Amino acid sequence: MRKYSVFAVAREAMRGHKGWEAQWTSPEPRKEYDVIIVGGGGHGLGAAYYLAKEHGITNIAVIEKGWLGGGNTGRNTTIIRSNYLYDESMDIYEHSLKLWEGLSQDLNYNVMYSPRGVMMLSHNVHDKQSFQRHVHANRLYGIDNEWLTPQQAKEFVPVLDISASARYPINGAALQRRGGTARHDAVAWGYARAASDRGVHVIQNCEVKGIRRGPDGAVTGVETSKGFIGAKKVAVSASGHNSVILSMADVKLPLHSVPLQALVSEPMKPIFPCVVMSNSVHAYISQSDKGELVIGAGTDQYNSYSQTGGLQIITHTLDAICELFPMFRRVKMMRQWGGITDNTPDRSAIQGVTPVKNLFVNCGWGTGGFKATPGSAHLFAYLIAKGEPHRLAAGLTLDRFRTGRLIDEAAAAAVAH
Amino acid sequence: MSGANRIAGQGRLTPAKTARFTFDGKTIDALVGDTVASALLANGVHLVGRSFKYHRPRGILSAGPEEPNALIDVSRDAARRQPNVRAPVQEVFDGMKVESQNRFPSLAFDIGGINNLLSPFFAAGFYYKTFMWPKAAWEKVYEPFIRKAAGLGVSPTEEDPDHYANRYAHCDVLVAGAGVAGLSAALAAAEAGARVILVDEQPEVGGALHFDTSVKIDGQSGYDWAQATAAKLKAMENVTVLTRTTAFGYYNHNFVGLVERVTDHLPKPDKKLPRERLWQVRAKRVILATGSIERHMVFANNDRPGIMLASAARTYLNHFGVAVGRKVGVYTANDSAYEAAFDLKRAGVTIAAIVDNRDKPGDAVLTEARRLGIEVLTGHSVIDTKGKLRVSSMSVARNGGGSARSIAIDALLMSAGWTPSVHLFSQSRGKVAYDAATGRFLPGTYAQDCLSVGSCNGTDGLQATIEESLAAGELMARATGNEGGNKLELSGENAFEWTGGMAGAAEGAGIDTTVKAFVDFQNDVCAKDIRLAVREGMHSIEHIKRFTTNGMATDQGKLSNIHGLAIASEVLNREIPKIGLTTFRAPYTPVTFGALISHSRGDLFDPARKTPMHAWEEAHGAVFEDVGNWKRAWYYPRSGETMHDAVNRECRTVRNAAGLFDASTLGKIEVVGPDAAEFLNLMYTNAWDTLKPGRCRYGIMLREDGFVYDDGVVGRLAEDRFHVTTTTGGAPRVMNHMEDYLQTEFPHLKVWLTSTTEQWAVIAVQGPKAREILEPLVEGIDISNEAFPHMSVREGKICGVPTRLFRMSFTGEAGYEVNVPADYGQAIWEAIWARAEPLGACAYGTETMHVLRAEKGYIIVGQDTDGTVTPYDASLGWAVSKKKTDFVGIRGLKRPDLVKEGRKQLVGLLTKDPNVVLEEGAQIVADPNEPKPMKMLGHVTSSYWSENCGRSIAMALVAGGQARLGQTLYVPMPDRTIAVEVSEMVFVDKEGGRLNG
Amino acid sequence: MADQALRKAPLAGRHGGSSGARVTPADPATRLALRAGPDAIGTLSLAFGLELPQRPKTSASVSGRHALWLGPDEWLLIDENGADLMGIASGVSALHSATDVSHRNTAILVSGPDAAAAIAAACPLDLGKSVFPVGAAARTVLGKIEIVLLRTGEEDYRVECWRSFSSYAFGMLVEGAEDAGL
Amino acid sequence: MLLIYCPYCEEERSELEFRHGGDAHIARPTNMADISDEEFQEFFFLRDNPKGLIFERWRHIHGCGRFFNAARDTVSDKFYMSYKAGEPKPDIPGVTTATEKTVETYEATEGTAK
Repeated sequence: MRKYSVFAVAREAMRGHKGWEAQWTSPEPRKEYDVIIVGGGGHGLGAAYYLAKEHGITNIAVIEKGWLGGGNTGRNTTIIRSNYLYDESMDIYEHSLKLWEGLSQDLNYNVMYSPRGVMMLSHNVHDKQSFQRHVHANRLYGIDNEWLTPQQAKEFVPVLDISASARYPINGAALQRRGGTARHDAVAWGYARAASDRGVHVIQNCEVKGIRRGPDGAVTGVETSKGFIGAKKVAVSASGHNSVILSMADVKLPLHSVPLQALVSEPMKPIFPCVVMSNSVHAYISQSDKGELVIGAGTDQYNSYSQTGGLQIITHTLDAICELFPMFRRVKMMRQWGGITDNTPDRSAIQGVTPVKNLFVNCGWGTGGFKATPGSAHLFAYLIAKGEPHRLAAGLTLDRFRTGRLIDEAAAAAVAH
Repeated sequence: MSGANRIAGQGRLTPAKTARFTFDGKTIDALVGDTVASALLANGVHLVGRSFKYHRPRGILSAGPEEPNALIDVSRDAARRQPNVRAPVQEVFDGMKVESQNRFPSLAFDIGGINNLLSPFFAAGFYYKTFMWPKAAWEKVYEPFIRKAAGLGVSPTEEDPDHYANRYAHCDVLVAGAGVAGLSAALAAAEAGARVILVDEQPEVGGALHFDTSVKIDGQSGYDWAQATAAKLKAMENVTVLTRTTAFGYYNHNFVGLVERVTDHLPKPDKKLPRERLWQVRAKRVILATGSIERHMVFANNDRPGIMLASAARTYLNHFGVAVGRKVGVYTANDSAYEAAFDLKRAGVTIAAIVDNRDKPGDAVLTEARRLGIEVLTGHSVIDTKGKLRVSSMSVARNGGGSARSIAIDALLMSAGWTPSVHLFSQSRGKVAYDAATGRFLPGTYAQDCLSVGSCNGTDGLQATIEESLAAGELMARATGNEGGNKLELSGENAFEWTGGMAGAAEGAGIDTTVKAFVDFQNDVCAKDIRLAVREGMHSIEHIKRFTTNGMATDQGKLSNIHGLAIASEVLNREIPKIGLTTFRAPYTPVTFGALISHSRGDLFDPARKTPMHAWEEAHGAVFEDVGNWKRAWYYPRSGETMHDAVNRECRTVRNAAGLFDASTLGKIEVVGPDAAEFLNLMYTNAWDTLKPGRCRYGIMLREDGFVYDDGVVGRLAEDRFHVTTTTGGAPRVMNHMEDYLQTEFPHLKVWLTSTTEQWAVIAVQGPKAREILEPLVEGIDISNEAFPHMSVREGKICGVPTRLFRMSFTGEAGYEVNVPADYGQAIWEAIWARAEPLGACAYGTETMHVLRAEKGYIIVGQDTDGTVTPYDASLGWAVSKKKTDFVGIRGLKRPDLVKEGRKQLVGLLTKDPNVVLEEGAQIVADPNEPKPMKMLGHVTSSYWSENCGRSIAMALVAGGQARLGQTLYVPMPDRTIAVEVSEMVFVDKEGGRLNG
Repeated sequence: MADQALRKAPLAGRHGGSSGARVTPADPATRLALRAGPDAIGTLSLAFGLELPQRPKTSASVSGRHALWLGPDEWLLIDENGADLMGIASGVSALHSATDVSHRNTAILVSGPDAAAAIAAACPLDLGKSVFPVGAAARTVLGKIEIVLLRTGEEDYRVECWRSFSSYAFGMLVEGAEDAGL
Repeated sequence: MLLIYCPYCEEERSELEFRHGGDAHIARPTNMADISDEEFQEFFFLRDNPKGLIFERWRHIHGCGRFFNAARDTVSDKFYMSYKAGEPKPDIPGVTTATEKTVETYEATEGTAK
């Protein structure tokens, strides 16, 4: 595959960009693959890439019902951070953040990872206790996360209102400088291109209708809208729809799928330098390279696969945004949308084997799966290749719901993240 | 006066009513009723903005909200500034200030225009392929450059002084759009007696009748009929007509969001008026009469100022009386554009030529064009244009090749046909269907109780539209139970039926990869970009959209989507429906955050709950802290005291004399009924049937999974009546949790729950002098130690007011909690204070409460526990009944990981240096020299300077904590490592004798 | 023996609204959260001197005493004359639960031709004449809080809310009244 | 914003008055103390999370206060019916699975660029 570079762009500019080839090929499925990955989002495509790159497995198909990156990869607010509380979470998110830092170069695709900082606002004594617990835990783990005074926070985000007269005055903030954003579509496309280059089949518009198992109970392949495709291993990473896919193999998961909404404003000149989150007033906001304010709203309360939600979720979020940043009341919402997130009871992901042999699952990333993309994909590839979880993902296995070993980030992530 | 291009006798504005505003500092004379666009055009101003990426000069393309180019910054004053306003939508008012955007230093000379020259490098998606090295340069160099160049307007920087309003509304029939179709439908529904809401985004009803002067309805001009009909509807009690109101979002179950622009057109609005009003409408039925939007033609350099939609030019002429040029060309693939030429010609404008991409236009328009002496070039295309800041000529060539002819023009009108506005239909989750015969997406399968009528439904022809709309209005009214009215009839006639239309690049857009034939004007997406996207493997329309940004500008693809799709279809050689359509998302046009939040700002952002004693606390200098929605007195600093000083004093005073504390925010639930004790047995780990009336007990509530959910003291007032208290933050969820079990798991129990949190003001009187303070005030209760021991409750009176008096303590001192009906709270507090103060007592706040309870090792659920802590972890195993066979959490508690060795347990921590106060949240390790990542044993949950102990104290969750008593552990901080000893949690009065003092 | 302490209502001294909708704090009243099964309704009705309503969204009123249906076994009793409702309830032996909530709630009166529109600024309930006639009552929401709404006349509504939310409710109703009266 | 029929109030009311209560018809074991870890996991954590027909609990928390059950399609978000707590799970004739496509799909990618 032709390498992307400034020189390639210049050369193509001279000849009307006629020389670019397809970023990934769209072949007809083979009869059988070593590995079928269900779900063509960042996690699934990434897992295919790392399987090919690090585990020498290239006879892989990534099967996607719609279009690549059309699920939550292309619908989220692109926040990246690793300042989680529990060891299991820090393991995976910090692993992921380290991969983000070199991802553009690794994929030869500019995913626009931009470490502009993620700031979490503290509004009361309880917030402060909780955030400082994070800050200290992160520091001893080796993750950057620092406590800022309100004045320091305002220096970093000049539009912040730190006056004491606010309904919920700011009494400090936690800042992870390495946190930031990336371009979501580019992540899917970059992985698809790099995987395709290593021989992985990327098959779109192919819906899984069933999971076939052999006499010994192990998976033998998947029934799809393009017919049966055999596979030695099947790995499911279909955010939002994991329960539906896994139920085809009679595996029940501790998940519920709910719509998560987000919105963007009209584009404006740069005014907002980083990502700001506030758990207490339920808001998170950043500004995209195009100039849109990107605002994450909450989840609707009921199970739904509809990719839409109620207006009250949007207005509630904007209440908080405008309370924190009153100058934005005249800014306009340009587009709102929803994605389907699958959520676990402890708001931590599940990655591991299932009761069905050679069937693997990566699910439950809830409202925060984008930031985990490279790390999750990398460790999922390890799991698929070795049949057992990598040390850094060992905490994410399904059995914790039986034993009670929950990774309860729920309290820390009361607001969608 | 109001512009050189205003044609006398044309348009509907009143020449005597003038308004004046500035555009980039230059004064513009306008008429009341003008939009910024019509006023600028009247004054010959075509150059209005710059495009997003290439900074190309842009003019006014449309006469409606689909405008992608003419975006302006409008301000009334410094704080009332709105970026990204569509010039054809903004009505002028005297004194308004309009600025162009996205240009530096000026609109006519914009340095960013260099991007246009560099555009070969800036092909779609180029940034994915470069800017990767050196690694740090993306964030530090490339990205800031891109961000600065992108964006359009400048964000407001001051708080918006305007206010906004909200109205929930309900109706039988909501009609969106008040053109011929919407008015007819609304009329029929209203006559039948239905509750009708009719909305239209324009200042006046009429829709396309604004420009289409050839229409006659019931013998009147269409526009006059529309105004008369609206007047008739407004006079009906069952009808609400809202103009300047956009139906922006169609949500689940016929919930439609409208935004009404109330003051943006007024020179001096009444301060009481909201700037905008959000309407949240629940309609039993919805009729969509949203019309259609004219498409532009895609050809080389189709974006110069002066090039606009044909219907827009008609609007400017017929409604505003403005000629958009003096020598005007027309480029079309549709009959409708001919009528623009006819109207302009009749108004005295020269029509240079009508260039028709089709070989065979409609006969009627062709005949009329000839009659008017207009040159028509059929089977021709405009293959290029010239003109730097305004179009000056067009190159025309016969389709299929041949030499080009240049025709001088000062405006070019174009029409590629009409795109039905199915946005709201699609938002309602209806499925559109592609009509290959007419090349349109039309409403297919409905998902909600709605109907589309008129041109948004693909209905062509005036009479057909009227009949369809009347029928729909009546049908929807009948369906919602309205019996009145007679069948309505209306007759309409118009001069021409329109045929034709095309989608995609016309000839001259060129397969040439250097030609800029714009599909999406604002985002500078050209036909070649879409072809490039397909070449790079982007075969889904969503990929094409995201790769090229086609349709992602502020107009959200109203003009560009169909063209983009058609170009992709051509390159991929697949039919349009096989490529799909991007999803229509709300809002139809952008909506201000202010309107969406409406009243939720300032005091109405979130209720600030205050206790009955708040005013006293405020008057006595309390500093407040937010706890949930509550404002709680945090500490009471005296003159010159720091928080630390105040808390130390309060802590000393309570233990040495007494203190008054406002505990009103604690949740309270009255549990009443013969099975009350049995119910509580199930809800709490403790046993309640053994509790005698008049006694209290501390209870632990678990979730089913065995983790601590809430705690509180429960008093038994009678056999069948309990007074339950909860944490402040936990009150609503505990109530819901209890109701859930009562209603759905234990419905056989005869017991009822009532929240009484706010019935009672609660005054805690704590300390060795507590009894002395209260004794003379209390009537009917013997509060002596013998008659009223620790953990008792009695009902009686205090200062003549009924009270539930608790003997209980969260300080470790002898103490009482005086519950009185809330309206009496402040008076009783003052009465107690009048006795307490002379005895040396103080008022204390939540911080002192926290310190005092920590000195006694009492936990705070949510601070010392975090949803992963069992009662055993918190040393509260004694409160878990061993005899009960069931309670919520009984099974969860026994799961393998909850009974495992080494769980984190709550213990005390004493720093080796007694003067060092640990930071709450600090992490604890066994080996301070271990490299990162370090093994963390737990964290500090509570930590204070204890004035009473003369040292710091702390509580912590530590792995295997109980087994570590006496061990030395370490708390590594950024600047030092603090050594601590694991201890018991009780730091003061370990024997508990003071409780009974 | 101490003197009877001074009673201080949460909205004392507040007033507002517009010519179309006046917003005023109601006088103190006694209130009862009453819960009972169907068997006790007759006895309780007799004791309270009004027929406890059994249809959703209805109420019964007799000379300043109101019984509002809140749920299938739940009523809010309000006595504007301050009668001892707990005392009455304690005399009824039929199985029920009565809890004094006189001070938990406070009430705001909204009156005038635009009263319904004022309330509709923050209340999603359909207040149309046919579905919410005089006498209709319901627990519902007003912006971010819960209220109980009683229509006492063609142009008159009583809004009951918990006392710590009353300032918010009052502010919201005043804004609604100002906008509705324009 | 949904419009939800409350079987106790006997009318449709705004979602703002309701709180979702998770899956319906999951009975708490009467022998709670004695069930196995697996049974506890099944009872407390594992859910069908169906795409299509779901039976779910709602509480009319800001209305009559009652918990009740509803049958709804999780794809269209349309309610089939609501019914009182304690009533048996109803049959929803002819409904078991998803009724419409849920993601933005396009039909085929076989065609190649010219």
